[in-house]
Amino acid sequence: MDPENLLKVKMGVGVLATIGLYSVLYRENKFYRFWEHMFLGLAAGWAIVALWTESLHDDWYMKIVGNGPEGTAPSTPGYWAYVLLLPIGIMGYFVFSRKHNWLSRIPIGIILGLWSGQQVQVWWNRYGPQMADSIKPIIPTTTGFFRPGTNGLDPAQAASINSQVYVSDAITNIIFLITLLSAVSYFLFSVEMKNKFLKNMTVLGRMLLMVGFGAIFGSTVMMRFTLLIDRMYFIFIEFLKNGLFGGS
Amino acid sequence: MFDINLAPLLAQYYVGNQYRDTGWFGVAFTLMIAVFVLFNIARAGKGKDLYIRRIPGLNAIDEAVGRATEMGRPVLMVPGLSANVDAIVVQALNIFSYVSRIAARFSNPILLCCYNAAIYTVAQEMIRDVYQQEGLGDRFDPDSVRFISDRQFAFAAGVSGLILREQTAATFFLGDFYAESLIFAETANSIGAIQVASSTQPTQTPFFIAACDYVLIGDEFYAASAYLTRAPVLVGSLVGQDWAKMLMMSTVAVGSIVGSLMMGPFSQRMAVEEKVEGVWKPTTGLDGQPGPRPVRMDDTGIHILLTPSPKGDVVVDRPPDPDAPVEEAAPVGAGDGE
Amino acid sequence: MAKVERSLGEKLQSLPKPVLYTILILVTSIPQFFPVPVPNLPSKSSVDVFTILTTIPEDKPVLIGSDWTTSTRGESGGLFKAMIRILMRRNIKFAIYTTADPQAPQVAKDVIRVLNEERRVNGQRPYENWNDWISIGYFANPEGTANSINNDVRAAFADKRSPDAAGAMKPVMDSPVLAGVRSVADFSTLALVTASNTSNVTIERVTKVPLVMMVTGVMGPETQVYYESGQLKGLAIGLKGCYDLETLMSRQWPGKEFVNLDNGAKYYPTLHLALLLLIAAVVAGNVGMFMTRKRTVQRGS
Amino acid sequence: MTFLNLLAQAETPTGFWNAPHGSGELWIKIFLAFAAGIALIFGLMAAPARMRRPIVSVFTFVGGLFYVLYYVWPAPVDRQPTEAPLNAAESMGFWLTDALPVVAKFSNVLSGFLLGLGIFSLLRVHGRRLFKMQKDWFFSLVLILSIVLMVVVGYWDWMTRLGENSSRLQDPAKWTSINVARDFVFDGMLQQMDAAMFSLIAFYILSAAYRAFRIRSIEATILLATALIVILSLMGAVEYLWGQGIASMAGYGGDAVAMNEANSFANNFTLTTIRGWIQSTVQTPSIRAIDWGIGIGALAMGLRLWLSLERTGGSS
Repeated sequence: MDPENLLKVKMGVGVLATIGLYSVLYRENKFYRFWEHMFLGLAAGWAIVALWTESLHDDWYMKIVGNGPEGTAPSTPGYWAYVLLLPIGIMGYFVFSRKHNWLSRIPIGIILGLWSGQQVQVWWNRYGPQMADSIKPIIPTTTGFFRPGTNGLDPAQAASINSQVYVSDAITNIIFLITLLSAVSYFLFSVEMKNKFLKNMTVLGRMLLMVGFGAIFGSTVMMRFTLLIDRMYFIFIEFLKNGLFGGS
Repeated sequence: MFDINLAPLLAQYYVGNQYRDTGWFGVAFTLMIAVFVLFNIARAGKGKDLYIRRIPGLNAIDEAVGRATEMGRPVLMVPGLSANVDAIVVQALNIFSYVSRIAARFSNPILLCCYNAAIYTVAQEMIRDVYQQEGLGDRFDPDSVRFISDRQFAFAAGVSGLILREQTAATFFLGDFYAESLIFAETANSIGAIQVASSTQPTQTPFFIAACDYVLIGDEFYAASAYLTRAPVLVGSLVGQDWAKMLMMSTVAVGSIVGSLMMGPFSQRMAVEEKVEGVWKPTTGLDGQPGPRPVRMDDTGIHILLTPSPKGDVVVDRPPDPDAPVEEAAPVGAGDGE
Repeated sequence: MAKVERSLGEKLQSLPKPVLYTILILVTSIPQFFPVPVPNLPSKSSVDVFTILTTIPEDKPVLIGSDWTTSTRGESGGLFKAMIRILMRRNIKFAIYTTADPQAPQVAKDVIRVLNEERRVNGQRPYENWNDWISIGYFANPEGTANSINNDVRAAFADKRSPDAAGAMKPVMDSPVLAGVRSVADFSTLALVTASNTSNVTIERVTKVPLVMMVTGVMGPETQVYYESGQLKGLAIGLKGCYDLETLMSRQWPGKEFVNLDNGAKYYPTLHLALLLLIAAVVAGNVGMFMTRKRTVQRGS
Repeated sequence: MTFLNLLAQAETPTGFWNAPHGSGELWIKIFLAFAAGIALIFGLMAAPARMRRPIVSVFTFVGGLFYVLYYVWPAPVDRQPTEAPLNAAESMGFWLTDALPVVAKFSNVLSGFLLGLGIFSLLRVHGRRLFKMQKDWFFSLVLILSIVLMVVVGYWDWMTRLGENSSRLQDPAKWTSINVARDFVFDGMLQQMDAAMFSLIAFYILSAAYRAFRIRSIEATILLATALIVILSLMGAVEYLWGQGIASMAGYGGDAVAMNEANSFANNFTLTTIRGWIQSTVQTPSIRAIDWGIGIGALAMGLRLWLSLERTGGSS
């Protein structure tokens, strides 16, 4: 089959699959079930392929046997110790054995151990800068209320304006801090909120969290719709308009 | 402004990259949190009874499972889409073993969908454990814990297919969820299942809030198993976590107040020297000439502590490594492809 | 089953899903046949991305993380194209790696092939693989990779191979693109186009090089946090970010020979209608609720 | 320090930990190592029940220890690839830095080995359905066939791309039928289904918003209001018109740009500014708060798992 038609067929199948999966919106039906199972099958098949081609082959097998010389790269020796990972992996397969299923906890244990260690390692990189950034000036350095714009001013003037903390900035920062602190205090579980102030604080925290969630919802909607639009572009423009009814 | 810098005290060069300038603070802070957690675990271990606030979503679990039993329909659980087994998965599975314990007692069918084989392995093991502890080992159907797919949207398609076909009465989505969260939630909602959900991805929480009956926000998820089991270790650790959060809160609060005062209330205080790459240098004024400039937040002690700026051009001479490979100059230009 | 006459309010509150869905399909498909230009004010974070891409030195390569595939081409694809177009116009060499999906490298290559074709048509020099740009390939473990890139980029890329100009497999570090790269700091910037949370992974671990990110609308808010805290130098979010970049590009390169408007311009108008539909639906629901509420109150009194 | 010496630029000296590519010595070492591993399994099978938890704990601890050490152990300052460590402490630091890229791969390789269990689970569920001809057996057949199809096509295609071919086959014009087949199955079907499923969310967002966004409680109202503001600000046209409106009110003849240049106070009321303010003043800290909680939670849980303080599994 010549590439032109092949491409059309390929797109056609894509469109069919899309419609099939969309059909679940109306209700679960055989057509959906067909594509769902094909999807699962292909995905599982691909997982098997990718396991070797994308991961084990380079990260494990080639390490054990090493490379021959390639281009400017001299041959690299094999590091046999990697092979020890295989028996450890095999232990996982004891999970179905009544007697030795505990062995399956060993590979899992190692994976969990590595993960846990990483948490300790990355925690500060992630949260240190966030704390530093959360420290904001909450007292104005001037009595001016709003920060004037700096367009068309000479650098020195602009710099001096930017170095100031205006009343509005201070208020903004205070709101920022209140949000942060009250929201965090909402997540204090072991502190009994007998005190009225603390109680209100956590309630406020929850409210402010909702503002955050609202904003997230808003900006997520954009992407979701974009993807749908892109799908529709694929079906109607790429496949129907340009594909089947050839171009223009 | 005072200089918090251990480097001069310890030998300048061998102190280690991560400790140079104020780098040590981060390590100290992390270790401090570790100490908080471990200390409180020990404390709780001594039988000290510690308080935990009520978490609404969790009281719903029994109700949800109960309802499933009445309807004789299965309970569906998904421990999230973590790429590999991690604490989030284990945490979710801890909650799920609580769920399936109740389900087992009512001999209610369960369905646990796993995103990858490693998760499947753990889940298989944990859930069978539950049934055996309940003395119902024979009632456990290995196929009630399933590997669906390790491809995000294939997984989504498979799970929503299951939800619709099995007509699950209660669904639990706890763990690491991404875009697919809403697919699950809306599908389950369309057949009127009771849903308890939580995602460790803040970005997904609003969708669960929109579509589910009960949502665990943020680390209510981590508090869950402590709340359910009241196991001393978990409760203690939870208290430790609270201490850690309070430490972070106070760091920020104190930092802001002190910093603001240093910048000067209603008038700009001037700084004459600033810390650049770990050493104090005279400042340049706003006009670009050497001279005092207004104090900035990053001149303040706490800020300096939080953001190390180690000296860039440190040179350490070491003996050449006898068995190190000799670096060839990497050939420049398109290689002579033989 | 007996049909009960329902008030308008109740109807508004319970529009059947199939109806909503059908309307959505119509709204998102029909307008695509009639593209119209939309006015736009680029947001600050996108402007920062553009400024960085247009001001980085020509002699230093850019390290690009391309963590997206076909399923998010709507947003990520547009952002990626915009960035590559800018780099190509400035003759900046770039190296692409990915930690998200084994397919990502191929997807990226395809885009570059298309863009090269486009350049050839417009009489510009096509970008040569190996000499002008190189694909380092896929790394299975995001965390570890980010760590080792930051720690020793040569070691991280050491066992990756790529065909050179003559088609012989060579270690990627031999490529002219990466010549003189000793540490990750030798890249002018690390630009990450991602549809997943590899953004966090990278921010947490890569600290030695300025970071610029182009994320999907979903990751936007989460990543915004790091832009605010200065850990990111620039951030383009979703289709808006994409359209922002395209707008800025057409200001910078008004020439006929430059293709500036792409996904952003194609989809942005339709997005408006879809969003309007959402708002309309929400409003309808609430109006309905209030109408029924009123009635019950009247009955009560 | 030859172990883990991964710089591919130069001939790596061989030692105890490695052996030349393709040499008999290497294969013997590999075989011995594997045999030792199997022996280890049998050894563990014989382990008494009370020893089991400690054994697992040890493995877990060692796993975590590496990263913790990597974090706290002084990392060598200004290290050059050709330099030898100055003292014992530093050689440890060197070793940790060298080991990182290697250890980083362990968890993926290990979980990779477990994939078989997942596939086994799939085949058991669907195989049974197929052979017992239960309801929907046909779809199980579809599933199993697609697995086979993808595996065959995928591997075959991969084989054709090994070595020098890989560069040639980057150009679709040179593809053989198997490459085309793989492209068809993978790009034409799998990827398309991904995209389809992903875009499905748009529909659900619409119905969820329609159902849930009712002004019932204060919380719901707040959520709704902010969502609307953000959505509006993402609509370039609306944002633009809004800007014009503000500008004309502020007396700049509806020219938002002029208003901006004139540093008007009214600039604070453009949609972008308002959204920006909400995002940086309320959204950022609230997400950050959640993030902190989760981060601490993960750290604490990490500690508990690493030190095996918590009995994973269904023990209450």
